Amino acid sequence: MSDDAHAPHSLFRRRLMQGLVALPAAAMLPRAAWAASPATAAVNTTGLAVTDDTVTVGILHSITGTMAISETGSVEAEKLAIAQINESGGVLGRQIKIIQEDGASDWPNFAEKAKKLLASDHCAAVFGCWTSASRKAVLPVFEQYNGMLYYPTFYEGLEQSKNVIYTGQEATQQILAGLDWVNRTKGSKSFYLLGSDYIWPRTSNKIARKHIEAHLTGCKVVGEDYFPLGHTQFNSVINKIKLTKPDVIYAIIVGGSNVAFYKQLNAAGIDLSKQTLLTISVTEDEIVGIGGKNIAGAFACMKYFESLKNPNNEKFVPAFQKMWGANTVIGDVTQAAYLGPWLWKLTAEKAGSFDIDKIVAASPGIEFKGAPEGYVRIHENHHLWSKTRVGKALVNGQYEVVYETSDLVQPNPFPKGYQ
Amino acid sequence: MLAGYSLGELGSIMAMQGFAGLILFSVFVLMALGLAVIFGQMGVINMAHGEFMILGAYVTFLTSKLFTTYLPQAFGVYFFVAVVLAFIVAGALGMLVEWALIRRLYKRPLDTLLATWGLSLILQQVYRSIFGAREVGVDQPDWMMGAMNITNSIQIPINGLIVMVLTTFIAIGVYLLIFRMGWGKQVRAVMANRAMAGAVGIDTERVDRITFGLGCGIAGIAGSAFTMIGSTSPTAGQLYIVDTFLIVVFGGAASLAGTIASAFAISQARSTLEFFLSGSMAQVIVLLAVIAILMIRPQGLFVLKVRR
Amino acid sequence: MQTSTDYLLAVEGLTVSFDGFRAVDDLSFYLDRNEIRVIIGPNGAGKTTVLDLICGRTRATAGSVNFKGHELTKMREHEIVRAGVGRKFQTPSIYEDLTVFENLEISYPRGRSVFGALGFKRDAAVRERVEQIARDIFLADHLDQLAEYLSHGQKQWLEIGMLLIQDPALLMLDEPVAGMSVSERKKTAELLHRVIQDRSVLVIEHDMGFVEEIAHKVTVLYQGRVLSEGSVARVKADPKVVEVYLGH
Amino acid sequence: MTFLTRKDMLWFVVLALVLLIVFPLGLETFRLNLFGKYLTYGFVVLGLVLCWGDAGILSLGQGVFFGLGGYCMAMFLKLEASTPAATKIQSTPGIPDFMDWNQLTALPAFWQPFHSLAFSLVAVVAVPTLLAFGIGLAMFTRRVGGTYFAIITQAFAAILTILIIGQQGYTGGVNGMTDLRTLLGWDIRTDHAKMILYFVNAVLLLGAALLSHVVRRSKLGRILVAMRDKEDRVRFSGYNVAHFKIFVFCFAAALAGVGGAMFTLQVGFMSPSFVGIVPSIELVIYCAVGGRTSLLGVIYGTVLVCAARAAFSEAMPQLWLFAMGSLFILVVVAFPTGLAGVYRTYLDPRLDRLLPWLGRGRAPTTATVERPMHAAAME
Repeated sequence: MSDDAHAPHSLFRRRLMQGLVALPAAAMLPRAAWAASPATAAVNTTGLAVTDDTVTVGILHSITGTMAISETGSVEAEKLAIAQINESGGVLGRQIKIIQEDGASDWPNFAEKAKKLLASDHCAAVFGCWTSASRKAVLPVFEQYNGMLYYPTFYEGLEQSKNVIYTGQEATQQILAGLDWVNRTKGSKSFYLLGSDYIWPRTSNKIARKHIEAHLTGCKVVGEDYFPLGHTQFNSVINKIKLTKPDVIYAIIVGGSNVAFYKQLNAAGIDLSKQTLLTISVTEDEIVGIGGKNIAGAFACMKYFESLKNPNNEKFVPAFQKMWGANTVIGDVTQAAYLGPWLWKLTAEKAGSFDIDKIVAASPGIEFKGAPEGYVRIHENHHLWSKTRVGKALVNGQYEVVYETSDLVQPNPFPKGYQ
Repeated sequence: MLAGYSLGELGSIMAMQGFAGLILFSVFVLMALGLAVIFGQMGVINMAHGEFMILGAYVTFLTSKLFTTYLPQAFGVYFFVAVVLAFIVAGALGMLVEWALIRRLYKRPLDTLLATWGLSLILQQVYRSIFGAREVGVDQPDWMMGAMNITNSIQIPINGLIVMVLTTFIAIGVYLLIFRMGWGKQVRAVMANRAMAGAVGIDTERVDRITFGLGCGIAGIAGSAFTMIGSTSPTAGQLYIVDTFLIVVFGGAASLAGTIASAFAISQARSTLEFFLSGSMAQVIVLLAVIAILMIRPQGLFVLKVRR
Repeated sequence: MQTSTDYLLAVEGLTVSFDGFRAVDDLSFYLDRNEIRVIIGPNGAGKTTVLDLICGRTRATAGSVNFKGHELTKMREHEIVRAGVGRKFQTPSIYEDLTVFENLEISYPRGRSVFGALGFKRDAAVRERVEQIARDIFLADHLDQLAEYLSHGQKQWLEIGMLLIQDPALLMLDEPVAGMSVSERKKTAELLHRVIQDRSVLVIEHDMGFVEEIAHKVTVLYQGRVLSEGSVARVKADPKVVEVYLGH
Repeated sequence: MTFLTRKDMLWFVVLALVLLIVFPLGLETFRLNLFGKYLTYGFVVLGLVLCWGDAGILSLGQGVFFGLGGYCMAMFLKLEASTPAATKIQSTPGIPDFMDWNQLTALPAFWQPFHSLAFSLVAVVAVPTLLAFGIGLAMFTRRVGGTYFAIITQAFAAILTILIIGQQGYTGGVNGMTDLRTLLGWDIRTDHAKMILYFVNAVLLLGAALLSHVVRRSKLGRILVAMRDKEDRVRFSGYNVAHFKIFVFCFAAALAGVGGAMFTLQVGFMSPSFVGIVPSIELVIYCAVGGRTSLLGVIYGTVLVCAARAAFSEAMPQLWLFAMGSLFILVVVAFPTGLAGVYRTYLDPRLDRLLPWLGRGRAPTTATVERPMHAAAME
């Protein structure tokens, strides 16, 4: 699946398009005409749900159950992207039709619905899953039925599948730059690691600990604690933090626990303008529940913040809020979910086909210049090259970007020395 | 882990840790009081108890929005209005549910469990349809946030204090109502012998309905208080339900004192263990200990027979 | 003076207190083989509690209950039953969801362990015994009927039948004729006369006519203690008894 | 004593036809696989019929036993999938991937026996049964019952979930054990394999239903019902009530374990989402919808509710929760005897009139006197 094999082809296509656009006569044609919907038999040789003017994709997220809190934003972003793509002429001249399924926050149910989307509905691509557990549950299904999954969440890494494009960050992309930054700018030496008790926080903290102990000179971890998902009482651990006085609280708490944690942190008199707190799990979405006042001053390490200043984002945010309400906020995962349909469209057009194997082959090297986070590119390991940014939480629930890596950070799902 | 700290530091931490235990204790009592009334006095297993709490939280959310829009100058006191509203709304819904559902099931306590589980699914979806699947943020007035500095090194959370005060008031209220004003006697009479209670002039239906409403209303107040320390989302109520039931069962269902004693024991154990162990292990150990004790002394803790 | 082991049942110093209230207080009495003893006493005298203590339903605070050399206060309920003590409850206690046949069959003293019950065969001996008992308790025509649909009197009979099928050495009956119609009562008296042959019986009963008919001896309980004991005539003449019980 | 009445026989054959012929012919492969998954819950609800319907012991922790059975199977499959060749990119090849991620460098001792299929198959039944025995011994000899038992089993479900998620190095954590591939070299992921597994599952389920029927038809079955009605009377008829409760609780747990193992085989992974409180309650509800005292009713009920859920949630997920919630309430309040009750009240009498020969299977003597739920016993 190296990029080179297809380079001549795509170069040819690009030249051809430039040539066509340059022709005055071509400019008069309706847009769809030059995208020239190729014959269905040509773009679909494996029995996907593609007709002469439509192509069917699946959206698979939890819209009921506990995970609906987090996954709603992803559904909204994917629907926005698809609507925009359809407006601009669709993919290979075909309008995208959506079949939406509810994972219902239940992993076996995700597998069941994934199977339905692939085996029964023959979706050309599926945008979905949020938790690692749901992705792990559907992965064998996608491999067996040879489907294509665009997965939006930042996650622990340690995985790479031919049938998945990971549009969120794997752990090292999100962790290392943030730790370096806090060590460099704040001179922080001691870290207290916190997390919800499941694989993503534990793996992320493991990577963070290795980095702190092996790569940041003179730095140490002074405490590490995990809480069951849904835990709501943090006063004891807050006392422990007070006792150990770490320079940085490194918090990877998820879901409803977040709200409890920050409210209780604030109430315990820990002032985040004095005590450095770095999180990789609180996006703008979570701040709505936590309340800006409770978390103002905390730092988050993400690749995207709603407040990013760039032309793409300045179009994306109003479009999103026009579609889903002026008060809707956009978090890191929501933006990553928005990338999925676009990346798939670009890949299909580069491959000139919806066939899964051709999409897989064409994926490495796909560039999306219109991403709200800025330019991204698909790596050969199916993750994205993207920048890492640090934001400071403000009272109004937004993040102010205080740092941004100068280059794209390479995705490294199996980081040597961190395992 | 306590090596290398000065006595003063340790003293402050101990004080704050003791206070953390007290806050957890208040939270547990508040969670369990409503259920103690419903399960303890009436023998009904209300699996939708958590959803009634979240109803209180949503009422508080709406009240805060109303105050921000129409009475911003009085925002500082909106919380007290919200508590009262939460009690009324959750209590009213509770009475409605009793009338429509629970009264048909008094002879089948295990079936109330299933029916109220169905109710909890419906309520969750109602919240989701009205307020959206995401969490809502409930703003607090500034005076309710942050900590009170007792000394330089001892800080006491203000919201914890408010929960404690609220819990004390409600516990006293329930105590007076159930044990001092004869209401409890009527409830117990109805439970012991419905026909006889009716014959001696007790309006049994009214007693049932008001008792259930009262329990749900208290759940509403608990939900309102929890907006200060926890999350408000359609499914947040589920987080509380196992803990709440265990506290009530551990205490011995009928006695208010038992509920309070069990909340105290569980909260202190959990808060202490969490300080020395990780949160997950602390929770497992406490749950196992509670079950073990229940096995050793069921007769001492189960003081009340469920209505059959 | 006989030693306690000569009696079928020797109750000595039996005491039980609930939260400090002594429902049965230092109670002693002795029951001979083939004796029919009736316990009477005003409400709350502790009559039912005495039966509960003997059959193990309530644990004694102090004292002993000796039955054929077994110390019942240390045994579990089912062991007491297997030792030969049968007990009928005040309200008919039968299995309403099962048929009369099945009610009797469950009481048949065989296959009482889990795997014994699993391998239990309804053979000719079982059927014969069930049918025989059913005739005794006037229910031979009702074997296939659900117990739920029996009349109150028939339910009482069925419960008595469930005891008889175990052929207990000591039969304890708690108000066997309470709440019956006149004709039912007559039949029940007839039934009891038959079943109390060849065994010792401990009966709680209020109905003095019935008591006089069957009792060999009467024990009067008052506030958990023995107030008086002896033949019906003697007890009826006892001024203490007249005062607290018969006279009101 | 006839073991099956003619009517029992008829309905049992009908179920066998539905499971073995109608479903396989009428459903596409992937739907059939889904139905296979639903049928694994059938094992749990059969156990609930005896435990809850007959003996009146409501356990809200059946998911625990289902999960344990599933995990035992998954451990074997995971070991088979974790050959040194397949895991050579790990720091320690030859151990399951999640152990490697959690810095385990050797297979824990309690995993070792799961290299053996025979041991694993025994464990599928034995582990849930032993846990049930322990819980039952502690609870029932202390006479904890009714609502208290229900709440305590629920607490067990909570504890086990926290433990499995917390000890992820040994259990795979919240993700569970995923990426299971072969059973003794036979690829369980192909459509063909799934078809075969479906039939194995269906036959096992029919066998489990027959076994449950045998237990219910024995005197033990009648003692369970008697215990539900009048526990004291049973005790004072010379039975050790606790032993019977322990037995039926263990029986239900063993069945649930088999169901869990079949679930793992057909779905290809096992995760703690099955051990928790919510699925345990849902299983009870399936049982209630089918009719808690009818072995065949609960199987139909389970398949029906699961299929309805899939259909509804494909169309309108919001509506589904309302529908499910209302269904629970409706069944509990208006039809406590569930589908089987509806059958008994409306269909059975007509059937008797239409097909009188069916009734003849029941001899009029006391020998085959049946329980009130006799019609339900196998319908």
